[in-house]
Amino acid sequence: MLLDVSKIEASYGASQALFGVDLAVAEGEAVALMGRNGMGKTTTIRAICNLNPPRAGSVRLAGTDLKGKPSHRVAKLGIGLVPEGRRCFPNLTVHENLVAAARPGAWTLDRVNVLFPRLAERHAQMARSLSGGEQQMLAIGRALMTNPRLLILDEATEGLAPVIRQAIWAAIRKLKAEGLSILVVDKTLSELLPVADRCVILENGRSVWQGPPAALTADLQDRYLGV
Amino acid sequence: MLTRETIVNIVLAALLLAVPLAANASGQPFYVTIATRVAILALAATGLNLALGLGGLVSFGHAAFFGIGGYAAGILASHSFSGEPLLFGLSGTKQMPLIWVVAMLVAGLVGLLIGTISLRTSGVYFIMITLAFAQMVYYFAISWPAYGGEDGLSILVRNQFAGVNTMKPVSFFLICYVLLMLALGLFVLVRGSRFGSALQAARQNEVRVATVGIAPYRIRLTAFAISAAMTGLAGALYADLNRFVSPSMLSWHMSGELIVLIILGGTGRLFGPLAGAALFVIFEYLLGGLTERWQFFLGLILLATVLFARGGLLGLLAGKARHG
Amino acid sequence: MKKLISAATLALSMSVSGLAVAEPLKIGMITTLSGGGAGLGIDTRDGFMLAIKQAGNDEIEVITEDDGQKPELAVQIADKMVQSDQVDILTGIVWSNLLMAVAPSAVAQGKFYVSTNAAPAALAGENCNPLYFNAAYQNDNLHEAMGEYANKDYKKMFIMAPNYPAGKDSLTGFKRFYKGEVTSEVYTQVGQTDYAAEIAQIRASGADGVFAFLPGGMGIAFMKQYAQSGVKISIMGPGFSFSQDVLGAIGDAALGVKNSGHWAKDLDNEANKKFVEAFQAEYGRLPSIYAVQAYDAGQLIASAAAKADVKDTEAFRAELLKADIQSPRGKFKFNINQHPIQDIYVREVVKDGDVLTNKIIAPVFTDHEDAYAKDCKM
Amino acid sequence: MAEPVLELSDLVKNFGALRATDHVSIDLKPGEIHALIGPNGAGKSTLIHQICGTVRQDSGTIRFAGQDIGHLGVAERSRLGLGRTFQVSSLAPEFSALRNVMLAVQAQQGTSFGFFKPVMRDASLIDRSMAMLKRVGLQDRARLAAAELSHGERRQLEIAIALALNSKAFLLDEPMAGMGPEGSKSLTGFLDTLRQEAPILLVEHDMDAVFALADRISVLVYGRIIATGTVEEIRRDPAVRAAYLGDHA
Amino acid sequence: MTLALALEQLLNGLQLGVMLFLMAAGLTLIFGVMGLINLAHGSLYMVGAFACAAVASATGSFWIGLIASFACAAAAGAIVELLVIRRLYDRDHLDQVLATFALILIFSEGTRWLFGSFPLYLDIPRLLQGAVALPGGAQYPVYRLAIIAAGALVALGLYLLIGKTRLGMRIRAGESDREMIGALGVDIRTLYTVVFALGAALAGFAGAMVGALQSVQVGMGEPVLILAFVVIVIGGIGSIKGALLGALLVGVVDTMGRFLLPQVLALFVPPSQAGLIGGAAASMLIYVMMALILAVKPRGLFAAAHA
Repeated sequence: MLLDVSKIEASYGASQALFGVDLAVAEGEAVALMGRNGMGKTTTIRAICNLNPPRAGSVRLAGTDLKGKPSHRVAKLGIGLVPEGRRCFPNLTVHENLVAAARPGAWTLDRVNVLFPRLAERHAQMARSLSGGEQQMLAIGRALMTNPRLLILDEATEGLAPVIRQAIWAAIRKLKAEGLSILVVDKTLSELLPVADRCVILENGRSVWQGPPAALTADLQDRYLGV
Repeated sequence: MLTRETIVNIVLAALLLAVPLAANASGQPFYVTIATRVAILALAATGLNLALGLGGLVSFGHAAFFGIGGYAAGILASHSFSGEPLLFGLSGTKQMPLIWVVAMLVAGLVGLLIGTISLRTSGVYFIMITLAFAQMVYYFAISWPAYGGEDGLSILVRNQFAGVNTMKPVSFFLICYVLLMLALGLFVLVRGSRFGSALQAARQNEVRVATVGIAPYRIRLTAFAISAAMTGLAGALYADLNRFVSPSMLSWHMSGELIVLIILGGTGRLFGPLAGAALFVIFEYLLGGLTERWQFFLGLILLATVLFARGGLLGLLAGKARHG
Repeated sequence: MKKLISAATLALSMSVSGLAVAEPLKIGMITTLSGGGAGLGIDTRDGFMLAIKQAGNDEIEVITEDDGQKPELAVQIADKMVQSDQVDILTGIVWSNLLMAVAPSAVAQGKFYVSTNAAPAALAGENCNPLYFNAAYQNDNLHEAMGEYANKDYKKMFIMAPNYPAGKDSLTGFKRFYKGEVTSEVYTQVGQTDYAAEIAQIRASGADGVFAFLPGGMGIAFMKQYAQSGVKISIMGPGFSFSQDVLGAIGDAALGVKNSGHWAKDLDNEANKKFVEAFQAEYGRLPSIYAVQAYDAGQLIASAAAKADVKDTEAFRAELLKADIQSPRGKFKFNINQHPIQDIYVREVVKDGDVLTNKIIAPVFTDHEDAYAKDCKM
Repeated sequence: MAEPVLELSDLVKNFGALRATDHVSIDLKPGEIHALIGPNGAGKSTLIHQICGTVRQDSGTIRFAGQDIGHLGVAERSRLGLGRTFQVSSLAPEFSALRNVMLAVQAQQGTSFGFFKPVMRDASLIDRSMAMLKRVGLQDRARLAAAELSHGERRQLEIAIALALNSKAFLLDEPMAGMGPEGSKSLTGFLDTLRQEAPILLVEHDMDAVFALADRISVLVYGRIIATGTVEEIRRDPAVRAAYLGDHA
Repeated sequence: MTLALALEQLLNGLQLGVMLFLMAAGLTLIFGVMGLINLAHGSLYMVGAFACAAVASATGSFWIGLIASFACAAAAGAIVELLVIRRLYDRDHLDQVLATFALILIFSEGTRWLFGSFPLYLDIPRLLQGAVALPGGAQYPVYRLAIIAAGALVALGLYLLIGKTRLGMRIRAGESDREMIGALGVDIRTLYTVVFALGAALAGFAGAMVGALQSVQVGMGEPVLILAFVVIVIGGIGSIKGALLGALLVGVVDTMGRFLLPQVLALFVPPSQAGLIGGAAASMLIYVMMALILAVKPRGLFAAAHA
């Protein structure tokens, strides 16, 4: 397993948010992390990256225990994060956003520009002036530039126009085809499920169901995810 | 039911009264003077504590009010001494209560003025602006020739208080002690009042206060002016203790020291300023007796307090602060 | 840490030597031993202690405390010395503002105050006091001397001082004797460190001489900047701006500057030779004017103590007034306001080997009195 | 048709090149719950900030209770009766739940410049505050510091505060966020009764709650209102389906 | 008043401004990136001056001293950051003020311990001594011109460093989102140490440059520190551009005020009175200016987005 999350618990401020989450991502696999709002998806991701270090349980990346490692060490071990809300650096240009934290490897500026031609067109523009979709591309490009082994996308397409969403999903499929391991959160099941090899569902801070997308029946959807 | 903090407070108040009385009885009047200094600094810091502890307003310019209070006392006394009229034909005075009222009024008004501009800002801006305003007053005092400028202003004989021989150290101490206790009482009242509620809430969450319909600016400005007046009163007493005022009362080191007192004692605690002032004066006296480098060690102690003992002295003695 | 404390105790025991004597004359020395002005206080203490040591009187006890150049602290120490230590005489304060905080209330409590340096006008005239002596000078004296000296060669003067009472007194003193034209009278900020704006004004003023009273770091900064400015108008000032403690930091920029003083290392008299030798032997450095003044104050007290009991205020005062000492300054006597009547010289900064120092050129005043003595009704 | 309590007309707000609010006009009528939905980053928060007065609009007007409030400060708007809860709870964390409500009551009574009378012995403050806590079911937690309350309880406390202000309209910013299904359900029931008191502008992601409660829904996308209508109209609107609800609506 | 005098005073104002910028740049950088208010910045200025004076007197070369000032201040900054400052990033401003206030006491007394109470000697290097002619007949010290040039170079260097290098990008990224830059694999703690040391080095460099013009003594950093605060408050805390503009504004206004106010007053009152009152008014002038600016723009001229 590339990523192995076992029984983690975490708190958000004073109140506990995770009560035992298990989840694994194999090399080259795309895993969808699902659940309603407030069930702990983002907290799980923050715990994996040690942005909110878990209080209990363990997170291992390619066999290395991440316990006690500051978040920049976790990133260097191979996790590339595309956070909820994108969090591009608004006061940096597109180009600067991409190169500021880049690490050498297969992904270069040229390849990112090929993946997202829009970014190449806007390389000198400040990130704050980009549209939501462009910011999402930038956030993905920025994470790729660190040459991660595992890409984590929190709310991959939230709040984006349909056309842009298609572009993002296309890029994610491409990355998966190249063998990149992916952990992805998104609300739009119809778009998410075709990409995922496996799904993990959270409810009230616990992982309650795991399985292939095919096994995710309408019943299950209604019970855990339905609107 | 008495909490541990209340007991510690009572012990502190009793100690501050008992030690100088004992010293006086055993013919050591100097310790009375030291205790008076503790009481006055505690009063000044209690004033600051109103703005800083309750309101979260980190004023780095309270020396301005301390000095203004001091100058009010010095100027009134010097005019009374020389017989020259002061302003609009008003004459000076040597009566302490009158001097106190004037000191508080002037310091409060200047506080209102400084607050009007500085409270438009917050955070670091507020810290730096209050510092800069205090510097402005400082330079004014240094270069304005009428009242001694850099040389300061002497009050040859301590001012008077009806029926008390103020030149006797212990009598003057008692006056200061009573005023300190009154100020602490006022602090308790304000803290528990509607005004105090709004002020403390504005520190914890400014948006919340505005959202219930209370304008935080006016609350803070009022608190700042009251705080300035109280520190001004302490300044007037300090002038009488030393029988002397000088611009050094206005220097930014003084502002820093007032904050230090509060933190040493315990931020936001009723008796924090008193505990801090006592600790500070004892440090100064003991360390100063041991080495001329005492400020170096004071710096280390202060640093250690900030980094490792955030509750200050009261935090150590009475446990974590509780909030109502 | 241990080393530190033992060093501190050593310093402490040095300053309270002669502790074991019964019923001694107690002197409280309050001076500046820490902070920016510590150099002056250290010289004061050392000069004073040298005189006490030479007097060899076991009955004199000196308690020394640091005022940190803070008036409030000085007042508190004075209170402590008067109330707890029950000293008979206070001395040692360097700065006028601290003196004004301490001396009036000390004499009001019946204690002697013998000043080793500070000499504000306020205590020299109407408010003179039988218990207040000044062993140094009156603040205006050295400025007056430069005013007198400037009459000789300079028709137009640019004069400058910090904006505080001593600065105003300085320029007033200078103008009291200077007869030529004053082109500008500039007051700088206290503690100012950049004088570019003033130097530009000097350049544009058309004056043929500059009188500047800028003590301590202010003078150092001004002189260094002036030397770089390309302005060639000659500078003069009172002795404190060019005393031994600052010359080193000014460096060669001070060379040739004329300044007034009531003492210089090379003043030719027997007492001075002995003093300079003894001071160097004791402390391994050259004495400054502060050391001399404190030395004389020490001598004065010791001389009076040898003949009268300090508890008999009248008798002790009479003995002090006689000024029966051998001053390194040469002639020394007290005026009716108990400030010195003495000679004042013009000196020039010269290089003595590697060390910058002052050399006397000529006397400006002989038996000079201050301007305030006439107002003193004692 | 009744006069709207709150009416935004043609509101525009730019942040540099970004147009966060693009000619928005919505209103809130007496007795109704008007839900505002839209994807994250669509400009809902900016819109709320403009209504409350923490952000000033570039152009357009905001009318509330019959007057133009576009130029008023936060506190003044609150005093007119605009009751608001926050997306992330915003309370005085060191104060007890009771004292948090008391602050609102004292503001509502109009006197915050009392310096001497202790609030904790002021029955006029305490009684009314306890009554408000009771209405939201927090009476047993009154003495706990706000920081010690659970997420859901803090939400309830915010509503108690809004109630204490005698609000003429409620502005509820994602009240369901972070609540368990139980909590959401009971809160939904409570909001349904709250509308008797004053109309509610409800910003919410929880579609169950929105569809259950709202009389009208407005959909905000890229700073622009793309549709306003009843629940059914919105469910059917193709533009809304494409932009927000997606296929599974 | 001649044109030459006006020109000279303008240069003086510029030079003071440039020097203030060196101080203010470090302060504002540290605040912008770490959100830390550092009162001990003046102490680092002092460290630079003492290092330069001590090394210059030991080696006989001002230039080696100048390098030493840079190095010593940077080292002092890094050590302080590692030991103290990094525990303060998550604290409120009150704790920061107090801890750095304590550092001032420690630095000042420590320096006095090491070097004694007398000012140190530090002279201008031979190369930069003397004055050059200005148009209009006046002369201007070469060294002051050198300070202006050095300040301009540092400003340019900072612009390039912040604007064009990866380090600069990371610094700016850290300004807007500290957690995110960490989550991308940048060691933010080391970055902070570097930034702090850089700010310290600038202060030390300023101290050394100015030390040659003034007296090198304990406490020399405090007046400059307060002026630097005024500068960054005027300019907008966290903004380098604001610091530059604020510094030049304060430098020119202060110099011109000291020079012009007494002259203007002299039209109304006797010269000696004018000197006194003008001097008093001039010393408060920049604070009045600050109050006026803040009354209009409470966050300074170039307010950073957060702060």
